[in-house]
Amino acid sequence: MKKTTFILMAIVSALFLLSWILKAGSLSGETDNYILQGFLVTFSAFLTLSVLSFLYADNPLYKFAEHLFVGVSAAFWMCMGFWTTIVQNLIPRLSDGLSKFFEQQPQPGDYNFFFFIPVILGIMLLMRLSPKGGWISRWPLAFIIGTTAGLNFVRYLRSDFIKQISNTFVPLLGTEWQGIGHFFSNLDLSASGQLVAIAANWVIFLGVFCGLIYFYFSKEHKGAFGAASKVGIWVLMLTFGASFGYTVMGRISLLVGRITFLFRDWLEIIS
Amino acid sequence: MTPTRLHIFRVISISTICVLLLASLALSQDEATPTTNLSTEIDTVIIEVAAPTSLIATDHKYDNGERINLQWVPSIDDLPGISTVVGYRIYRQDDGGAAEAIADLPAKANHYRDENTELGHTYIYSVAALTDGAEFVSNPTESISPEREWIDFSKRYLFLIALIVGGAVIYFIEIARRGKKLFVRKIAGLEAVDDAVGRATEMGRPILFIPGIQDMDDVQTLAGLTILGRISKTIADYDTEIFMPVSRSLVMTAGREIIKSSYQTAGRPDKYSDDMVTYITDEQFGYVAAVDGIMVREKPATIFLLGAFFAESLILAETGNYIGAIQIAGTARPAQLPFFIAACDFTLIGEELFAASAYLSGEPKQLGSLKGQDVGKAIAMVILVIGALATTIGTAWNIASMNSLVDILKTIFSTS
Amino acid sequence: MKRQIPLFITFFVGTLLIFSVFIPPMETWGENFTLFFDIIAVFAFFLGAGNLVRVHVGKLKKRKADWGFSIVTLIGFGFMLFVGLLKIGNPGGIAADVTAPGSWFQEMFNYVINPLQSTMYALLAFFVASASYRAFRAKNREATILLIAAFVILLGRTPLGMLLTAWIPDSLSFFQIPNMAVWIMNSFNLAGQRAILIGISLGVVAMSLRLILGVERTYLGGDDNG
Amino acid sequence: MDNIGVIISLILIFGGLVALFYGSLKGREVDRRIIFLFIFLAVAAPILFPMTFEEKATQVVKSVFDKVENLPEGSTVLLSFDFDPAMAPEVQPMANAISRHCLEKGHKIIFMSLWATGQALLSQSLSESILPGFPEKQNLVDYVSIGYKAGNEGVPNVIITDIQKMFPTDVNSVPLDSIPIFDNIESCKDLDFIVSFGGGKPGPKEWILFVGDPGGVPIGVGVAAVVAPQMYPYLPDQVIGILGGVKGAAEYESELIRVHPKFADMDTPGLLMMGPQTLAHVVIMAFIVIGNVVFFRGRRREKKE
Repeated sequence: MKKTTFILMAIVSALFLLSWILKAGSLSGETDNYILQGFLVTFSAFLTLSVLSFLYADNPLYKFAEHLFVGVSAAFWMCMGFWTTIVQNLIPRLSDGLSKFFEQQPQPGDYNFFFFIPVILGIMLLMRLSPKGGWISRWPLAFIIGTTAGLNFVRYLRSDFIKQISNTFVPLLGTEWQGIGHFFSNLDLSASGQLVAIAANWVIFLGVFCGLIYFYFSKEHKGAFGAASKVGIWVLMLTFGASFGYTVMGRISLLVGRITFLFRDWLEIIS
Repeated sequence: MTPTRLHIFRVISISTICVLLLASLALSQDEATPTTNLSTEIDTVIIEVAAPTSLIATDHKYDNGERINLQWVPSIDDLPGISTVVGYRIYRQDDGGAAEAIADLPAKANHYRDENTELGHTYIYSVAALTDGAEFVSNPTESISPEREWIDFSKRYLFLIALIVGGAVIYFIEIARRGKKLFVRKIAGLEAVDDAVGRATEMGRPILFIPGIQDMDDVQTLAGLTILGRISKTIADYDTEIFMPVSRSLVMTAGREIIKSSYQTAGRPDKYSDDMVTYITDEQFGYVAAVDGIMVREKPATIFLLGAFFAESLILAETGNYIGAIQIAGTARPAQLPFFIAACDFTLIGEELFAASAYLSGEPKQLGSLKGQDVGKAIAMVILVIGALATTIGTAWNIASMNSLVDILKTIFSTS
Repeated sequence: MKRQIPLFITFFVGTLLIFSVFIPPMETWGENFTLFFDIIAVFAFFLGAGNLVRVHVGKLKKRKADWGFSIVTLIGFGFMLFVGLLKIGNPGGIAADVTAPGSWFQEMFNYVINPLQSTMYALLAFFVASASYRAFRAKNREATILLIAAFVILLGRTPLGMLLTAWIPDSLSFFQIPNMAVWIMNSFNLAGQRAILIGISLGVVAMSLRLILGVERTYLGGDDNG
Repeated sequence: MDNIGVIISLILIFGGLVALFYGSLKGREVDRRIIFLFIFLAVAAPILFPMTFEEKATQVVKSVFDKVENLPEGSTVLLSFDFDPAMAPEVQPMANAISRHCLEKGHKIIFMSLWATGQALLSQSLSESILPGFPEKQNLVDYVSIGYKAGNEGVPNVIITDIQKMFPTDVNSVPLDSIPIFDNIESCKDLDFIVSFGGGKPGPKEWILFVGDPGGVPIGVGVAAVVAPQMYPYLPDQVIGILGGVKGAAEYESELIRVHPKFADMDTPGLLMMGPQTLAHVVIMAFIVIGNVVFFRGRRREKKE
C-alpha cells in the first residue's frame, strides 16, 4: 500500500470515529441505543460522501460503497421476494405444515397441485449456477419469455397503438366554428382562446402524422414524403428538447435529497 | 307498421306494464308482512323504511359463468343527509337453499356483482335496506343461473386488429424467407458509422463500443450487436483498435464471436484477441465507473453507444463528449434519447436502431418484421387522417353523418 | 430436443395468455400462469444473488484485481440475508411485515441501501449540468430547435419564468413562459412521444409474435451445450 | 440571518457566473469540475437558507387533485408505491401528499408496491409522514398495506380480475377476507381511483396497460420527471392527470394547503425543494448561454483563419 493511501485512510477513519462520537453524544437524550444510531447516521453519511467522491475521480472509497451496495441490495430483493411472494403466495397453496410454520392462515381451497410447476421451473432456473445443468435453465427462460410476449402482445396493441390512434381524432377547427375573426380575437389559455387550443391540435395531428412518416422505412424519403419526414424530425427534436428541459428538474431533486440528508440528519445545521 | 297497428301495440304494452306493476305491488305486500312483524317484536323504536325495489339480476356478459349482476332502485327513504338507511345487505339462495347474506353495501348503493357463482347452480337474490337494528327486504329476483360465454365478443375489434397487424408481420417474414428483396430506406446514421471508424484510424486512436447494459434477451442489445458486425468488418479492414467493455457475460461471448469472425473474413485472424471484449460487472454504476475510467485513460476517437441504456446514458455520453470523441448512439428507450441527442454527434432514434440492424443483417425475420410494422404505421396514418378530418367537420358544422363515422371509428379503436 | 421443448413452452404459454384475453373460460388459466410467472420471478432473484456470490467468490479465489472489494460485497450480502431471512429485531415476529419500522432489515435499508442508491443517481445532477453546457450549442438547425425547446421548459418549470413574464396581460397569457411550457408539453411533446409510442408498440407486438412463433430464438443461445 | 445568507450566496454564485461569462467572451471553455462546484453551491445554498416560492397548480396536476377531492366519502383508492430510493426524492413527496389528501377526504386507501424497495419506502412513509397527522385512522378499516409482490407486470395482470389471488394477506399476514376494506372489493375494477407513483418499469405505464385500459379504472400517475413527458400521450382518456417531478409535488401541496388549510403546518418537501431547483436551473441556463458564447467565439475565430 502506498504511503499516501495509508495516511488518507487514517484520516477518514479518524473523522469517522469523531463523527460517531459527536453524533452519539447529540442523540443520547433522544433514543436508548444512541451509540448504534450514531453509528448508522455516520455510516450513511460516509457512504453518501464516498459516492460523491466519484465526481473527482474513481477511487477506493467509491469502489467500497459500490461493492457494498451490490451485495446488500441483492440480498434485499431476495428477502423481499421470499417473504412476500414465496411465503404468502406459494407455500399456502402447497403445504399446510409449512404455512403453519410461517404463521400463515391458509384459506380453504387454497391447495393447488399445479403450483408445483413454478417450483420445478424455478429450480431449473437455478440450475444455471451449475456449469453442466445450464441447458435445462432454458425451460424456465422459455416460460418467462412466453409469458412476457403473451402479456405484452395484446396490452401494447391496445393501449399504445389502437388507443393512441383514436386519441388523435382531434378537432382542427374548434368545437363551434364562428369564423376567422372570433378565432383570432383571444390569445389566452382559457376555453375562449380558441387559437391556442386549436393550434395545439394541429401540432398534435401533424406531429403524430409526420413522426410516423419519419419512422416509415419502406419508402425513400424524397419529395413530399421527405418534406413530411423533415417536419417529423423537427417535432421529435422539439420533443427531446422539452424532455431534456423537463428532466433536469428530476436529476437536481436527487441531489437536493442527498444534501438535505447531509445537512439535516448528519451535520444538524438545519432543522 | 301502420299508425293504427302502432296504436294497438302501444295500448297493449302500456296495459301489460300496468298489470305487471299491480302484480308486483300485490306480491310486495305479501313479502313485506314478515319484516313488519319482525320490527314490532323488538323493543327499541324502529324507524320503518321502504325496501329497495325493482331488483333485477342479470348474467354478467362474457365471463366463465362466475358472475351475476344485480341492480335495484334504492329505498325511497335513502335520502342524502337525513337518511335512516345505513346500508344494504344482499341475500342469496343457492339451488333453493336457505337465504344467506353474501355482502353488505353502504347507503345509496344500487348495484352489486356477485363474483362467486357456479355454473349449473340457480340463484335467487334479494336486497334488504338496513337501518339501526332492522332490515327491510325487497322482492326476490327470478331464479337465475350464470352463463358461460365461450368468446368475448366485446373484444372483437381488438382481435381483428391483432389479426391484421400480426398477419402482416408473419406474411412479410414469409415473403422475405422465400428470398424476395424487401426495400428498406437508407438510414442516415449508418453512413456516419464508416466515417467515424475512418476518423479513428486517421487519428491512430481506439474505438469504444458499448452495447448497453442489458442481456442477450433484449432486442436492443441484439440490434447493437448486429451493427457491431458491420463496424468490426471496417475495423478489421483498417486495422484500428477496438475496446468493448460489457456488463453481461453472454454479451461478452457474443461480442467476441462477432469480432473474431470479422477479422477472419478480413483475412487477419492473427490480429484478433479476446482482450478486445471484456466483462466488467453486471452492476449498473460499477459498470459506468469502469467505462468512465477507460474513456478518460484511453481517449478513444470514436464511441458507439448502441443498445438498451438507462440512467447511465447521460454519464457515459457526457464523459465521451468531454474527452472530445465522435459519438454515435442508438437506443429505443425514449427516456434516454434526449441525452443522447444532446451529447452525441449522431443518434439512431428508437426504431431506427432496429431498422439499421435489419438493413445490415438482411435477415428475413428482421426485414419482414420491419415491413409488417410499416403496414401497422400505414394503417395508423390513414385512420388518423380520416378520424381527425371527420371529427373536425363533425364538430365545426355539426354534421350527423360525420359524427357517426367518428363514433364508429372510436368504437373500433377503443380499449374495451 | 434441447431446443424443441423450450420453443414449445414459449409457444404454449404465449398463445394461452393471448387467448385468455378473448376466451372467458380461459381467464383462470391466464391468471394462474401469470402467478407462476410471478413466483419464478423470485427464483430469478435467487439466481441473481447466486451468480453474484459465485462471481465474487471466484474473484476472491483467483485473487483477481480488486479482490478485496469482493469481500465487502460478500459480507454485505451475507449480513443482509441474515437479518432479512430471520427477521432480526422485527417487533411483530415471524408473520409480521418484513419491512416493519425498527427491524434490522428496514434499518439496513434506511441507512445503507437508501443513501447509496440515491447518491449514485444524484451524481446525475452534476452530469446533466455539464452535458447542458457542452451539448446545447446551436450547431445546426436541429440542435437549435432542441436548444430553444429545452430553454423554454427550463424557464417555465421554475418560478423564475413566472417572475420574468408576469407583466404580460391575461389576454395574452399564452406568452407567459410557464404557459408556453405547458403548451409545448401538451402539443409538441405529446405529438412526438405519441409517434414514438406507436412505433415502439408495433415493435413490441412484432417481437412478441416472433418469439411466440419461434421465429426469434436468439435467446436460446448459439449452441446446444451452453 | 436567513436573508443575509441568501444574499451572500446569490452574490457568490452570480459573481462566479459573471466571471465565467467574461472568460467565455475570450473563448475560454469551462472545466466540468467547475460546473460541478457551481451546481453543488446552487443546490446547497437554498437548503441552508430556504427560499420558497408560490406555486399554482397546472391543469394536469389539478385534475388529479380534483378527482381525489370530488370522490364521494368512503370511496376506495389504491396507491401504488412503485419506486426505489433513487426516485424517492421526487416521488415520495407527492405520494405523501396524495395519501394525506385521501385520508382527509375519508377515502379508504389500499397501499401496495410493485418494487421491493417500494414496500420499505412505503413503510417509512406511513410511519414517519402520513399517519402521524391522522391518529384517528385505523389500520385495516381506513387504510391497509398489502405490500409488494414479485412479478412486475404479472401483478397488475392478476389483480385486475382477482386481488385476493395475488395478495392472499396484507403485509402482516392478515387474510384479506377478514379486512373490512375488501368487503366489496374483488378486483381492481371495483376501485374508484388508482394512483401509481414511480418512474421505472414496472410502474405507471404498466398500470395503464394492464389495469386502466382493460378495466376502465381511472388512473392518475405521479412520476419522476424523466418519464413524465412519456405520459402525455395517455392524456386525458387513459390517465386523468400527471404529477411530474418535484414541481408536480409542489403544485399538489400548494393546492392541498389552499383547499384544506389544516395542512398549512405540514411538511412540504416538494415546495421546499423548489428553491434549490430554481437556483440550479438558473445556473444550468447560464452555462448553456456561456457554452454558446464560447461556441460562437470559436467559430468566428475559425472563419477568420
